[in-house]
Amino acid sequence: QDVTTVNVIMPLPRSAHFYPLIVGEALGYFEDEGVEVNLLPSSTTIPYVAFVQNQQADLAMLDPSETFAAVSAGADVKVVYEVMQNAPEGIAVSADSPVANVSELKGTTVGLVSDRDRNTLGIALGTADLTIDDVTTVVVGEAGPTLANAFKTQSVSAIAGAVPDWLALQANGMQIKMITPEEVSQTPANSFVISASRIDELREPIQGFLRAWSKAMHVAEIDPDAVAEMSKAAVPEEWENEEFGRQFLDASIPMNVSSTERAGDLQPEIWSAIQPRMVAVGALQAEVDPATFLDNSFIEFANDWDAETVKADVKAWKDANQ
Amino acid sequence: MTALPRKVEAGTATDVADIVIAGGGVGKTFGGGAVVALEDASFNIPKGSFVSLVGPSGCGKSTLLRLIAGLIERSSGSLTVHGREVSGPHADVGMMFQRATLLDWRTAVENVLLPTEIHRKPTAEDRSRAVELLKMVGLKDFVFSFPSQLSGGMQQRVALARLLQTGADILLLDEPFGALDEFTRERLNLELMRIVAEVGATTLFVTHNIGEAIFLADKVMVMTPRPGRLARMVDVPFARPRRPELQQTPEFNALVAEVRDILGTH
Amino acid sequence: MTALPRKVEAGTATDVADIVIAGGGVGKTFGGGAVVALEDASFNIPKGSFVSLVGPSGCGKSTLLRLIAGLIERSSGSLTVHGREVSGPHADVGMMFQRATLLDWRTAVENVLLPTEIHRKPTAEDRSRAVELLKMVGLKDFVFSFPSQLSGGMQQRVALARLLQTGADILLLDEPFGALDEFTRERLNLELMRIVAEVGATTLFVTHNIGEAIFLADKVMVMTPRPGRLARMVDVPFARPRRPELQQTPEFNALVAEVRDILGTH
Amino acid sequence: MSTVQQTGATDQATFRLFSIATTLLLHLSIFAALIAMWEGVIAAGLVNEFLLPRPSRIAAAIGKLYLFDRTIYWHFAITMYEAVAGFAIGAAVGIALAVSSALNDTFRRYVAPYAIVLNVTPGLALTPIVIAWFGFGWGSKIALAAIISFFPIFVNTLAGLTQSDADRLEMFRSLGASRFQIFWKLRIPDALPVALAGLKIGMTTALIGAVVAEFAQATEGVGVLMQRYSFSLDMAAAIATLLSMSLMGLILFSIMELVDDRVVFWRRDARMAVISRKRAAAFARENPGLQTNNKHNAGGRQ
Amino acid sequence: MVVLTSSTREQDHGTRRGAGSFFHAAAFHPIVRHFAIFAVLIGAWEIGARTGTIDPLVLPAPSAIAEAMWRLFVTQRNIWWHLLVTIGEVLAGFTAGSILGIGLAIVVGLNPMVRKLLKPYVIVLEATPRIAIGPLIIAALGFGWSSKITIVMLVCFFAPFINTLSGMLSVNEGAYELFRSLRANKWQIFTKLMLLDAMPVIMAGLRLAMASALSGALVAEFISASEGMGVLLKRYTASLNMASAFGCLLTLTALGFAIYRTMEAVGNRIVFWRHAPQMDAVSRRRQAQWQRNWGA
Ligand SMILES: Nc1ncnc2c1ncn2[C@@H]1O[C@H](COP(=O)(O)OP(=O)(O)OP(=O)(O)O)[C@@H](O)[C@H]1O
Ligand SMILES: Nc1ncnc2c1ncn2[C@@H]1O[C@H](COP(=O)(O)OP(=O)(O)OP(=O)(O)O)[C@@H](O)[C@H]1O
Ligand SMILES: [Mg+2]
Ligand SMILES: [Mg+2]
Repeated sequence: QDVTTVNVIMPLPRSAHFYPLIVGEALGYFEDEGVEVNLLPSSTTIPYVAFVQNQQADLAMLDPSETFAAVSAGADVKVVYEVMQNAPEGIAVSADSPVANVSELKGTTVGLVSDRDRNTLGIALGTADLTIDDVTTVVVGEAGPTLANAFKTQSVSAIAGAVPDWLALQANGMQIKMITPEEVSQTPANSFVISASRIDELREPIQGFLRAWSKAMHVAEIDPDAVAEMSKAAVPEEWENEEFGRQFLDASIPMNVSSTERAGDLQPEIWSAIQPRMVAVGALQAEVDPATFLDNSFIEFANDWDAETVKADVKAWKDANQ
Repeated sequence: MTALPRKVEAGTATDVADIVIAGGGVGKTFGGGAVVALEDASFNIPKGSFVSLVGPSGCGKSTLLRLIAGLIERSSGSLTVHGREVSGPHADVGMMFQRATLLDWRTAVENVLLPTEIHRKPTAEDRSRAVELLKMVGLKDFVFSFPSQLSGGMQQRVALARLLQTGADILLLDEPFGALDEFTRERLNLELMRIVAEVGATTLFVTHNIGEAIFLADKVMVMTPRPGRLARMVDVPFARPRRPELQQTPEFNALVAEVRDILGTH
Repeated sequence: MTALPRKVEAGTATDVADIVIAGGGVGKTFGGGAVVALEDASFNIPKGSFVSLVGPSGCGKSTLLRLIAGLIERSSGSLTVHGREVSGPHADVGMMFQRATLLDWRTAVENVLLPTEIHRKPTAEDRSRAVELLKMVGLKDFVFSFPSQLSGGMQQRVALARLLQTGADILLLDEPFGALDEFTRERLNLELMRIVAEVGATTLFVTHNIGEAIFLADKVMVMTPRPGRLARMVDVPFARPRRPELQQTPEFNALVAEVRDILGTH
Repeated sequence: MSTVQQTGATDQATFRLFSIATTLLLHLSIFAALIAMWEGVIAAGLVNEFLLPRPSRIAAAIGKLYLFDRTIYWHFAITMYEAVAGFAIGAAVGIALAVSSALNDTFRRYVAPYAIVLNVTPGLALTPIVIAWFGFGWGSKIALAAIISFFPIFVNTLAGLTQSDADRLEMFRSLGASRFQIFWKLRIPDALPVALAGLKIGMTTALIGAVVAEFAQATEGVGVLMQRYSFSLDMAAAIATLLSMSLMGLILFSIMELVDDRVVFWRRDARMAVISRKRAAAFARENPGLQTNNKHNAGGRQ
Repeated sequence: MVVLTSSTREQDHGTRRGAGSFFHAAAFHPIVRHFAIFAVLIGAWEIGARTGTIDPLVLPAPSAIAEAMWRLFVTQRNIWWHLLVTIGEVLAGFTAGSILGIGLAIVVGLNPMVRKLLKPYVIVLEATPRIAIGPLIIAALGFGWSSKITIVMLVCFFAPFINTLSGMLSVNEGAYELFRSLRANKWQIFTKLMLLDAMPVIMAGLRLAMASALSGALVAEFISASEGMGVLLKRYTASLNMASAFGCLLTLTALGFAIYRTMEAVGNRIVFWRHAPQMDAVSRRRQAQWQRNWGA
């Protein structure tokens, strides 16, 4: 059988954070689709879109602000699958912080995980009739320890970022409280994006990839312990401290499991809803019709599988590996 | 023979074709003209002749040698070697510098072999010649010593051996025996004469020892103090081969006195 | 006076208190004993005397000077300066090296001022003395030139001026005039004698010029070729002050011949 | 090398002018050719413009950044400040350590290994610690710049300080010079050429340190600016910012080259004559009574 | 090596002869002293961590790091492969970078015209942070090995370049004239004179390059990689497992230190003429070799 390599560019190396990849590989789902995943974990100053367009990557995982940036810059790309529908961007404070909502941030110093979280903060402050100029911002960096230190020493009153950013903190026992305003927490998802010009060429392998991904995603709902075992085998580094590994996985699962009925389904209303606020804070030049960049033609195929078989596969795997 | 200015005799009348080095009003200034190192030097050096160059310290002897070797560019005048204008370092000229300039990372014999290496892969013959030359200059026991393990005079002798290894037919020697005792110097004078005669090399020899200058040379070129000029070309009439005893003869001493006089009056 | 081995005369009978430099069986080997540079040298040098050191190239003259200056450690024997064992560089000794060792980044006069700077901030007087010394060695026009702008002999003269600037009362000179013409050399010989007499310095002077050695010295120390040993200490009986004419006298020439003989037979 | 062409003064001036003109011309044509090639490659669609925008766009972006928006100056100044301050600290520490090591064997033996350890530890991996210790502001950028720039300076200075010519060393020792004096008057000048090479390397390294730190975490500086532009996919502006970093490096490096040229004058024939003249004048001023004349200071004679 | 020894003649004179037997007593053997200093440092660090003066999230306790390293190397053994990958990148990149740096310096140093024209570009390249152009290189060369090695190469070519160039340009003038008088061509002047004359400085440049090669490999792996120490480090840092992260870091440091020291030792051998004792040995060796090949 012919195996097609799919080059996927993502921010992190294999991790429980994206457990569907690990599970899919462990259960041979990608193989079944005739697909081999070549993961390109990258953190570059060149946007992923560039690699999609020059064909070095077939599939890129973009966070919402990256997606909007790509779209408004006129990059001809299509969102084909929403990977993390439950990884909202937001504002976090330490659990014992007196700050209870965004309006109390006025006049304080707020940390940004990265410079692009400025938008999140701006939008959040907007809901309390504040602007970004009402607070002092400081970028605290994505690196774990720096962020942890900022939380611990409370050198900033709050931190704007996305859920994955504080996952490790929580897994390490740091208590965090979200103060994201209601209307902001509904943000579009981290999603898989491909080049529009290559849709036909890539349709088959990508469809296979997405189906494997969806099936693997479902495994966590059947048997999280099996997922834990698989991820332990694939990434032992995250399981050196069993406690941490568990917490980390437990926090990752709900982010990965789709909240839509069909796995990875696209939600144009959410992509639309956020846009006026983004335009208001200047993060977006003009509103874009989601139809121009959402392509749900892959979703059908991606969900064309049977939950029972997956269940059987997991059982078979457990029998073989325990 | 062209007429030469400043009283410098052009030596015996030789066929122009036999003139190996010819200078016509050669001048050299440094520092944009501030220091005149050499002024208006005109001379002809015939093939196979041995010319000694004497003159006070700082009069431009080393400068003249470096000009002839093509290491520096003259500021004025014309200078030809083998009939070609000198415009850079050229073949057939071997030079021994006032300072020994040995390479620290090469043993004595490897230093001697350097000129050969520059032109080809040294053969067994080249090597044995290098060792021979070192023996000749009295460094039999120091063939494999590094320069920093040698005394000042020994380093000079290695440099001499290196010069002879070049096999060049024009030899320029800048105070080669300055750091040698009389006996070693005398021995090396004889050896140098022998080799030069053998090869038929044209030699320009800078020294401060007037006796040595006369003993070795066919002609002695005398220079004036700064600004350096050629004062006189003195012919040395003694027949060759010369024996050390020559230096005890009255004729020899008369010539020494004459050259000393020329030097003293300038 | 202690008995000295190997036929070396200890010079005239002087009070032991007046002995400035005393060596007893001094020896130096290099390379873990492979090269014997100096063997069993015993000598006494009285205060204020001028001793010349002659010997073939590589016999250990520079080595002896460096031992006395405390720059290298002897392998055997005892060596005292002013009655104290030499165990490192010490004050009161000024040395002029075989190579000029000027500092490239200092002008001539700044090089001359270096010894002063080592001990104190130079005064206007020091400066004018430095300029005077440069004039004395004939470098009036080159006071502010950098070493690379000077000829070989000029560099040596700067080094001499630097030595004299130290004001040390023991002077060690290693072939100081090797690169100088006879006239400059003669002039500087006289100047050196004058200054040494003025200061009352004790001087050890290495040269290859036997005439120069005798003309300048109270005693001439003659060394044998490798392994270097002291062969003889020859007394020079001529009265001071000495005039250049001395060198034309038969007594002088007889002594030159004697020293040459000693050198030749070893 | 000392064998510079010596022709008449006017000839020389013309020659120099001519050679400057030709070099400039050559430079320009090479540069133009490069740009044209680049433009062509993109025009032909060989390279994606999100990767590398065409030069004309970048030029437009440069115009926009420097003339229209003008926000870049602030960031430029910040990064420059971080790099220079880091370099200053790194150089001070590097030179101090090199000097102490050269003066004291024991010190060298016990400190050098730790200096090496610090250096072979990748600076990038140190960023989180440095940020945790020096805060989110300029401090951590300066610290990282200092940490990674100190080592080339240390290594080269030490290499220079210990390579003095043996003969000269003996001369100093015979003068009874103290270690300290040997140091100031011999080793330092002897070390200058190599030490300056180290400072040149350190200068660019400091800039890199500052930018690396800015990439990891910063609120202002060209590193942030570049990230900001590339996140918003304004690649022309991002590359323009990148070029600003290069420009900054070029400026800093050129300053160091100039310093090198001035300091190590005895290796440059032309400078030597000038210095010789200057010293003569200073000497005459300080010692009014002294009559000296010097050939090499009579430069303007002809 | 230049850096860590003083000149030949100075050593000739044992000025430190009387330095007292106290320091030379067996108990104060250098290794013992080094170890003592090291132990004190580690002890202070451990105490700092235990008492909470040092935040373990910033700098974990030595004991925790030791434990983590035990796990990485012995029980879990997951570090070996990553380490191998990184060593491969470092060595390949370092070799390529040194060749590039020295090669460029040769071209530029031997030809003043090329120097004028090329140098600005070299400096621009150096002054541009690799972390910023790394992605461009990846874009050009893909995500594989070649892009990583290229990044390492670009990171470490500059020190050898600058040092070789400055060594070449400050070559002994007398010797240079000698070569010119022998009509040596530029290549000969370079190989037989400049290269050797500049060797101490070049060696210093190579050591600097070695150190930056490690950083370079890490930068490259941070930008994009799925294996290598950078990936491991990133994984541990991201999961706030700082003890293991430091275990990785220390491994890299130890690796760098070992390579650095090896290079220093090699450098000492190469620049033998600066060391009196080595000179004798080399002299004997060359004599033996000569006699073997060409007779007495
Ligand atoms: N550093 C050294 N290592 C090994 N051998 C050395 C060293 N220095 C000198 N020698 C040896 O010691 C001997 C004496 O050397 P020294 O320099 O004292 O001679 P010298 O009498 O000054 O000769 P010259 O008149 O040629 O200067 C020589 O054979 C030389 O090879
Ligand atoms: N590179 C230079 N820059 C400036 N002046 C120089 C340079 N080289 C030589 N000179 C000057 O040129 C003059 C002649 O120097 P040269 O070396 O030819 O003398 P010389 O006859 O060889 O003397 P010596 O017998 O002392 O070696 C001197 O006055 C010297 O100062
Ligand atoms: Mg000369
Ligand atoms: Mg000597």
